[in-house]
Amino acid sequence: MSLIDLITILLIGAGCFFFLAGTLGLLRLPDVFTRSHAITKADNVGLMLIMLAAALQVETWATRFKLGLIWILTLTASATVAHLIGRAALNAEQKPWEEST
Amino acid sequence: MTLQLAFDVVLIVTLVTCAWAALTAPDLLRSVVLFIAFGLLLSFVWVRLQAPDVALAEAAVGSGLTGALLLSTLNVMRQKEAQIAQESTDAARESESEQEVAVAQDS
Amino acid sequence: MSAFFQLAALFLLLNVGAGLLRILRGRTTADRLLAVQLFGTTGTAILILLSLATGESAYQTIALVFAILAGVLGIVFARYGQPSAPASAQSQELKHELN
Amino acid sequence: MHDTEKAVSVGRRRLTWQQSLDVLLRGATFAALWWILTEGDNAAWVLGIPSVAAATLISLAFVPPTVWQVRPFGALRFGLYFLSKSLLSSVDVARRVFQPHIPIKPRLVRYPLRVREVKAQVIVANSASLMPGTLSVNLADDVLTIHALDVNAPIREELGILEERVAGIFGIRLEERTE
Repeated sequence: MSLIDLITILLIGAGCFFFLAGTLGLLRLPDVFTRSHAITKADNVGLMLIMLAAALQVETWATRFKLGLIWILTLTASATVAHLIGRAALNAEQKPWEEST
Repeated sequence: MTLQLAFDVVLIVTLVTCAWAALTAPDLLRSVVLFIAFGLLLSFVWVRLQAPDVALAEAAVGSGLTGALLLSTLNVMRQKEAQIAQESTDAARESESEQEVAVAQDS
Repeated sequence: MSAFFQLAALFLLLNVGAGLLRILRGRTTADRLLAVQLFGTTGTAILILLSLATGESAYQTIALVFAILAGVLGIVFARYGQPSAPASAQSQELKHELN
Repeated sequence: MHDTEKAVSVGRRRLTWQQSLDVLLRGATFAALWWILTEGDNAAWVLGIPSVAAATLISLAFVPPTVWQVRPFGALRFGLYFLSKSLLSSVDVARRVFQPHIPIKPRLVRYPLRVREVKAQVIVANSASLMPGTLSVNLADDVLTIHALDVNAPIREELGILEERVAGIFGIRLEERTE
């Protein structure tokens, strides 16, 4: 196994770990706002790591740029969607969750 | 080989669950969301069947475009319903006031 | 290597399945929107992994479509996906609290 | 146009040299996009050149040529700051969700923005969503509403730095806050 393959495996492993963190956050956190935190942040970094791994594996520079383009699109899309979800929840009069102590 | 089989089995189970949930959802909005999710999963099926062009069409048209159209249709339907409800209450109020006028004239 | 990519794709598919659970259990529209966002990002990652596993570069184009769709669907949802509630007394109060 | 000496004529409109730079940049961006999407296929340029030209003209019809004020150094600085912070943010999320009792203390925070340009405000709002502990939920009247994951974290300080970095992209100078 070459060094590049090893780095690829590490990157994809880390990417999957962050995806798991995002999903776990989606299932465990108490309200829409906090879930949105988890999904937006963790999934984008997970995707970035997987993209980096893919960039190591593909042959041409055009494909690497394409992967970068996909990542940037997802990044902007999820930041925008997170903002819209937050605003929608606020307009629908959802009170953010607060710890009841 | 077994990994691919496992992927396919998980995919099919999720797909069928999603389809069933979309059909039995209590409100239409949830149905539409599940339909979009179903389209995305179906495009994975096309990928696994080695038909990337069909997968592309499924993702773009079957899931994205149809989903957006269904949502905007739902919105129009809701507005119409609200309008009809408004009109019927207006009509009820009008007839009530007419009756009151009639009662006033009688006495 | 191909087997490892397959394994990672399977893992992410299980994540999507868990997200589906959130759509099924979620009570508000915003919850469902979140699941759509999850599908967009995770779906893109799965397709990239599948393209690495099989060496088919056409799958990357589908990943690109997924990425664009996630944004478009999110915006359409935020626009149409809920009863249009104008800023009512309670939300005004909430905004007032922030001051 | 005031700058008639250096004006270039495109169609019936006269453009300053800065505006024609914008047109050139747009063309270059579309050409780069085409190159990426066709994966560097040289034969595809037969269709590519007319498509790039058409895309540039259509974009000019919708967004008139503007003067670019982006500072390359400032943009690079923002990019590095953003990347490191967004990596940290997911580590932060992972650290929280893997604990049996999730340590969060969420609260809404109002942050009055110092930058006035809408472009910069949108960038601040969107990148705040990808930074540790903050999620932008509303942007109106120069005030950004943030949902903070932990109200005890130094949110305002972080946002202040972010705002300065974003202002650095456009070479905007921010006044000190007078509070």
